[in-house]
Amino acid sequence: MSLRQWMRGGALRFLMVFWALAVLVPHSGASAAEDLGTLVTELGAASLSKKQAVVDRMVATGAPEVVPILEALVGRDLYTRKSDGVVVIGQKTSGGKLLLTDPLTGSEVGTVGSREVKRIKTNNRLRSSVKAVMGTLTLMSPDPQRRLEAADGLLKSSDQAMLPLIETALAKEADAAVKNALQLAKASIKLQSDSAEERLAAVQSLADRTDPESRVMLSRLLLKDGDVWREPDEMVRATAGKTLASMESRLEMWRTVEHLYQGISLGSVLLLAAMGLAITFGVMGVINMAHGEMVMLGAYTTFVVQEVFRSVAPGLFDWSLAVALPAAFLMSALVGIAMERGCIRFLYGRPLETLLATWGISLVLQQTVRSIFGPTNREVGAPEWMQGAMESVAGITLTYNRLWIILFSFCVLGAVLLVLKKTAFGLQMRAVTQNREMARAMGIPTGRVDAMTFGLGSGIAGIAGVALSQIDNVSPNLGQAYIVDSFMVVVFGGVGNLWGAFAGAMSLGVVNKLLEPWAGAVLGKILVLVAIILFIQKRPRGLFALRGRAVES
Amino acid sequence: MNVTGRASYSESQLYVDGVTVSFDGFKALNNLSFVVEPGEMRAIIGPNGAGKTTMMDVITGKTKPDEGRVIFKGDIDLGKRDEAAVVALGIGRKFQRPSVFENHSVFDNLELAIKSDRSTFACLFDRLDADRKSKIESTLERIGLAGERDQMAGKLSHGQKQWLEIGMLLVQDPELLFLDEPVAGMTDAETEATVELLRDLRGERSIVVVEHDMAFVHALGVKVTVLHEGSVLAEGSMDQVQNDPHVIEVYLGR
Amino acid sequence: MGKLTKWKSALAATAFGLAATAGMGAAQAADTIKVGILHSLSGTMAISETTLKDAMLMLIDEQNKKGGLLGMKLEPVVVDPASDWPLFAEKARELISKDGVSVTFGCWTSVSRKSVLPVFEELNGMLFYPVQYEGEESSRNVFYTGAAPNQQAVPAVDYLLGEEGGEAKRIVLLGTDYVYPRTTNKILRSYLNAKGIADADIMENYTPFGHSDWQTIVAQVKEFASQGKKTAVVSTINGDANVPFYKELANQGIKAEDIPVVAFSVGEEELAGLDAGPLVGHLAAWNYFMSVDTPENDAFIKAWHAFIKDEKRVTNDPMEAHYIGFKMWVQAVEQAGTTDVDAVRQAMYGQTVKNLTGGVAVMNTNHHLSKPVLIGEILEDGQFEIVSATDDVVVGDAWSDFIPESAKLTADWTYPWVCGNCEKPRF
Amino acid sequence: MSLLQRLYAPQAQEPGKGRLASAVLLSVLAAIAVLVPLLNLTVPADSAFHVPTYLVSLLGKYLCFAMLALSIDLIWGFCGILSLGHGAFFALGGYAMGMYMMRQIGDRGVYGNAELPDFMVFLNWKELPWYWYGFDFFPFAVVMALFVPGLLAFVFGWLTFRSRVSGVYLSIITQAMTYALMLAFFRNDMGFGGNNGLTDFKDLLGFDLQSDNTRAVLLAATCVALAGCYLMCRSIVASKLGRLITAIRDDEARVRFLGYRVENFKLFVFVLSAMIAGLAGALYVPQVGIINPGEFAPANSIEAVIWVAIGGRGTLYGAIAGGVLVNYAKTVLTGVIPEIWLFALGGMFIAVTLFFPKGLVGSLPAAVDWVKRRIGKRNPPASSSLAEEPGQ
Repeated sequence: MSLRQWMRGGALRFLMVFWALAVLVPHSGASAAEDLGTLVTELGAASLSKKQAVVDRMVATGAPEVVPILEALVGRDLYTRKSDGVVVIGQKTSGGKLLLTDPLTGSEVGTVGSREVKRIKTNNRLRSSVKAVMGTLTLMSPDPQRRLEAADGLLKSSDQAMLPLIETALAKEADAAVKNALQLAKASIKLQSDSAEERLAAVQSLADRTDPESRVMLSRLLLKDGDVWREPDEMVRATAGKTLASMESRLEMWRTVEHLYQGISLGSVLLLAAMGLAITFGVMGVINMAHGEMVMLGAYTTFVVQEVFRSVAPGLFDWSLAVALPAAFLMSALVGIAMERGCIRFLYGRPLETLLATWGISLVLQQTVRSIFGPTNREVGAPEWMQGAMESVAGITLTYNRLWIILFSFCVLGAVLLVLKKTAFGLQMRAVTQNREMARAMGIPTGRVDAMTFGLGSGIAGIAGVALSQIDNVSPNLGQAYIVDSFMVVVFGGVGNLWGAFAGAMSLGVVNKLLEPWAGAVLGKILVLVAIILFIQKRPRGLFALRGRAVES
Repeated sequence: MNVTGRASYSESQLYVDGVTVSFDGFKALNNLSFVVEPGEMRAIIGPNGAGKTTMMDVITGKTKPDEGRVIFKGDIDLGKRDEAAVVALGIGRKFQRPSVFENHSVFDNLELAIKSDRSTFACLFDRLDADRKSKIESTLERIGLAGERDQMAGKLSHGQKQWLEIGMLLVQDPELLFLDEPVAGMTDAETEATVELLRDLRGERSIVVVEHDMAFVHALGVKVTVLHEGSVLAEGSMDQVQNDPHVIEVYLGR
Repeated sequence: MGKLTKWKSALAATAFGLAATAGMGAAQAADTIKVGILHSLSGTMAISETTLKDAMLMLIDEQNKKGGLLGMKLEPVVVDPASDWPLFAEKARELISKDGVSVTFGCWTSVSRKSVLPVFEELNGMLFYPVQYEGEESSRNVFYTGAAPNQQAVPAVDYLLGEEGGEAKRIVLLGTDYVYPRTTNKILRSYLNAKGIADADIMENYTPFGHSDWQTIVAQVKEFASQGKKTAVVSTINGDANVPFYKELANQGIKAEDIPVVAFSVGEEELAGLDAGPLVGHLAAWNYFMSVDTPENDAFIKAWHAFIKDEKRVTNDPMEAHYIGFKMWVQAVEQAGTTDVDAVRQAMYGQTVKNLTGGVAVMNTNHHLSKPVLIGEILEDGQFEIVSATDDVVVGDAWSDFIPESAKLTADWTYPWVCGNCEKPRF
Repeated sequence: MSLLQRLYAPQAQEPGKGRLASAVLLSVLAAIAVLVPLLNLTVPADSAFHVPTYLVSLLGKYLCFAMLALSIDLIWGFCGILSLGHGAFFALGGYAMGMYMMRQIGDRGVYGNAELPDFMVFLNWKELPWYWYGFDFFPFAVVMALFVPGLLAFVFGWLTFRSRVSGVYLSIITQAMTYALMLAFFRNDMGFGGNNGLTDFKDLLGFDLQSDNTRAVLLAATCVALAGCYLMCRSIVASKLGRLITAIRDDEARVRFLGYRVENFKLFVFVLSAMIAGLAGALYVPQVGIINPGEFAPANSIEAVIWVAIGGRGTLYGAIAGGVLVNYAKTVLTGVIPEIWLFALGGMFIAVTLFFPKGLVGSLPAAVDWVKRRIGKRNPPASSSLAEEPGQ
């Protein structure tokens, strides 16, 4: 339901909007309502700094048509036609053209190319204030998302006159997030009250929170303009200071949680990148320098799959990753199998030579991708459910894409473990890597198992590429960025052990993130590398090394 | 079966006292104790996994014991020393798999092994003197490889490699020699020659032979220690241990 | 084999080796004018520089269609310095000494420019450097067609501090740890101090190249912004690190209306690599935006699409810099009637070329351009909407007024100064 | 007996081909050291025999890379330690020399500050950090170019070899070492010029770096240093210590049970190898005119290992040939086929691994034998094996 439809929905709503508009603009009573048409034309011609005043005057007319016009302005859909200077609303059509409608009547007035009209410019400040105005108009919208935006707008404008509206809305509101935002807006408005008691009460109402917005409000009270306190009452200041301090101390704990989360998230990225390597390098002993390129191929496969979705079924775009996953696995696995059959199988028992050959392969793969897709970054979109973040009440942010990647990496780990432990292929694979001769004697097709194992490792790298495309560049250099880290994880965890890779990735991720706020990103990383070097002295075979005679020989 | 008493430990060549080693909970050696007398030749037998190799690892400084001590020549504790220090004390070890330097000539193998200053810079400027050279030549005769003097060690037959390795130990002049399966993979004739060689060495130095080949151990005709699950199961002459019910159970039973 | 034969074979090998390498110094054809293109086509910088190589090929192609220059065809000589800085120097020397190019267009990173600088000065070559940079340099042999800090960073901060930009009172300076961000931020800090913003209200943070995990830093920015004062971010984050940075920014819900980010290294090309939807409203400062609506720009974009055979490819600021630089060089060569470096250099001063964004760019005697400064907000489609533009062109400063050691220096390569870094004229 | 005498003393280890290759190599180096400067400086530029300055500095660069390859071959080919971090030693040597040349600029920098290098001036450094002291003196800088890489190798090796870290574990942590150093040197706070590194050098020992004379002398010096290092490596390889490190490569446990402290021998060779790499870096920087943290990149070290493999490891001269060959190919390919040269280079790496496992130069003796057999020479070749066959 668009705002326009909703606006036209009934007289009651109309009245409400009118009332909102009336209270919103205190100076509206000063002059008689102006002609909206003139104002719209004026809006089109005004310079950026003058537009605010025009918008205020438009609101003052109280005409219901103002809302769709402002909505178009904020959405950057408002244009002036170059030929005659008329202001129109433009909607993109599938052909790249613009369908123009008259802002006052809503009737269509033709279709033009994008160079024939000129967009009416807005900037952050203007949009911010227009959104605040619109907030009051959409507070009763049935869509919780719109109500949330409205509440945020109210918080920004923090207008005393809105208080009754907020109280009414609060009483009816069921959605927790909207309620939360409304309470904030209420506190914010009350903090501007003339009565020190009300301000004190507002400060106290914030005591249980730790979110950034309430901290901004409280900190503001403690600021000075020149020599004058912004908050004149000392009692209110003292309470605000105390409340803020207790917020900070509670936040300290949450920050540790946040750092841990970030560490686990970094760890899961490392785990994804390293897991394939734990198989090709750890289990098969191939120093696979082209591992990063397998990851890159996975990311590019995602790009291609999404391109197909964009052109064939844009409505199903949110499902593109579900298709990209198996596609990326297959793509990388096939390239991996081709690599193994074409080159690496001649080099078993000469691990250092595999380094040389796979380095060559990685150069070739990079250049191939560069030739096909060009050297620039490619856009890989995020499906709806991976965008945004979960804002906890405590004020820490858990982004959805990272949350999914953590879950995803655990799933992949579980799946790989299952394949290795529970399937016939896994059994054969372990047999071949432990004793090739014996395995062959028992009739296991060692060549095929080698190829499949390498394919599995590469395929997992491809899957990692799908995940990495959500947080990093999709460029021919993508793989290079992860190869050193991947080797660190595998070696730190203990070669040939998936749990080692898991423990290695997680501990490196968490340590890195705990160090970062204290030492900075660069120094933190250096410290982690030095720690790895020292750790290997203590446990020359990594974290999860098997100890004993058999392993050493 | 009781372990040789404390009385002999001060003048013993080697005294292993209650050594325990475990790998991730698995006890490879379990309170192992035995004594080797000076000049004695001893055979140690035991099924796979009895702890023979781990025992040698502990004595030669590769593995540190979790419990117990290893005393050399009555008063030297080997438990705190690394391989090089143990070798410097006069203990030599031949591996189960013949390990010689395959990319070096037979002569070079012996030259690298012969008793000399082991420090880095001494090696950089070392030149072979006449004494050492003649010692190498005589050892070559003794192990029957004089004819292969300048051949790459990698080109030797399996048995020849075993002998070369024994030769490499001999030029070190050790007081105590550990030989891990010295006749594994040898033809009968080669085995016989090896028995001759070892008999010849008898009395010169203490020798511990770890072996699977019962006929060979019989032929040596020396005191035998039987290991099982990391401790001594039986000790005595070959005939004695062969008739020991525990040994029979371990080797034949189950 | 006797001793004699041994020596013979040794000599033969030597001779062969020399012949093989000497063969590289092949004779030069005289019927074309060679133009060197020194941009990385592989390695980390290929992502940005390959486009510039293509842009140069297009410009040369167009010029040839117009009949070339001085009655000769222009011949592009493309080499790949592979994002390897010493290799830049080697390739520069190869272009000048071996290929005999008359002019070179190239480099992106400061370090690559620093690497080739001695070569151009030694061999008296001519380099056009098209990227915004930290300033603090003026070489007789380099023309800087990108923005100096006063043509990009300072106007951008002015905007943020001004009413239109939201009157920011706290500034976060985020950058990749190398010379350009360090210098720019140093200039900005002293500029902000002069504008009354205390050091306590400035946060500075540096990350390594290609930094991909921005969780902590974005959270820190949020935290810094929650102290009650309007906060804005000035980003000098370089290349590869931008995509993960903006993705994290979007996901942590930082909206441009709350904490605007103004970037100096993010243009159309970088935005093409990500979904710009959540970034709408964040800012960039450049001398050129693809969205600028002028006939020159339309023609340029059309030509570019025709040349690259891809309607989706974007144009960006360094491409315009090459466009201006190349046009100026062509005009200077025509004026001088020769491609001789010294003559062309003299003819370069005061050359004017119509900007693609309107107005006229002038080459100054400090080898920097006068260009307009534009500030744009990111749109949904990865383009920019200009929200502020300087009224007139801004003269590029080689030496910043906000660094004490540098403020006293003057760059002027005409008489009587003839110097890139002097406190008083040479003559 | 001196080291040099011993070099030519017959050894069981040394089949004739090694000596021939040495002779060829040394004469080529001598010829380059004498002829190239001569042809560059005395022959007029329009003569067919003129060697352009461009080639002089290119050759100098190749030879420095060859020296780096030599140092890697010593440790990898003979001692079996695959270091993927040798670029770090090379870069450290380069930085030492760069710091000296930085100090030589004096007040000729853009800010005219005699006390501080330019990058410190514009980053507001107040005084020279202590670790820059002494770099005004050439001998000190040269000593540091050897000492700092040596010290790093000593500390790193002492820790690592004592804990018996070996094989791929060692390779990967050497990579961690150079990666950490790269990140550290990228930091502007370190005081080494950050990403831009050290550049804008003016002169070396008072000689203008941009003059042809200086370039010629630098090239000759590089030839001499490379020849010297080659001879030294060769005599070490031929000594008892050399045979011992080969033995360590082939069977470390056996050497240990012969009573040698393996870690000390490894440490010796590692430190020596690092110092050669440092020297190579120190000679490299004045010839290319820049040193920056990019030299620490793990990829650079891996590439250097590849030069050795391409040339043929365990032969010393093969490594030198590989270093020159691959870099020459890179020069040519990036100029001739700039868009697709990576295909060619990558393809070359793969092909050499598959078809010439002993490397190009390492396979030469076998190829010569094969040709000889085809021609049907009357006398069969004395030895068909390689000079030093690498083990597993």
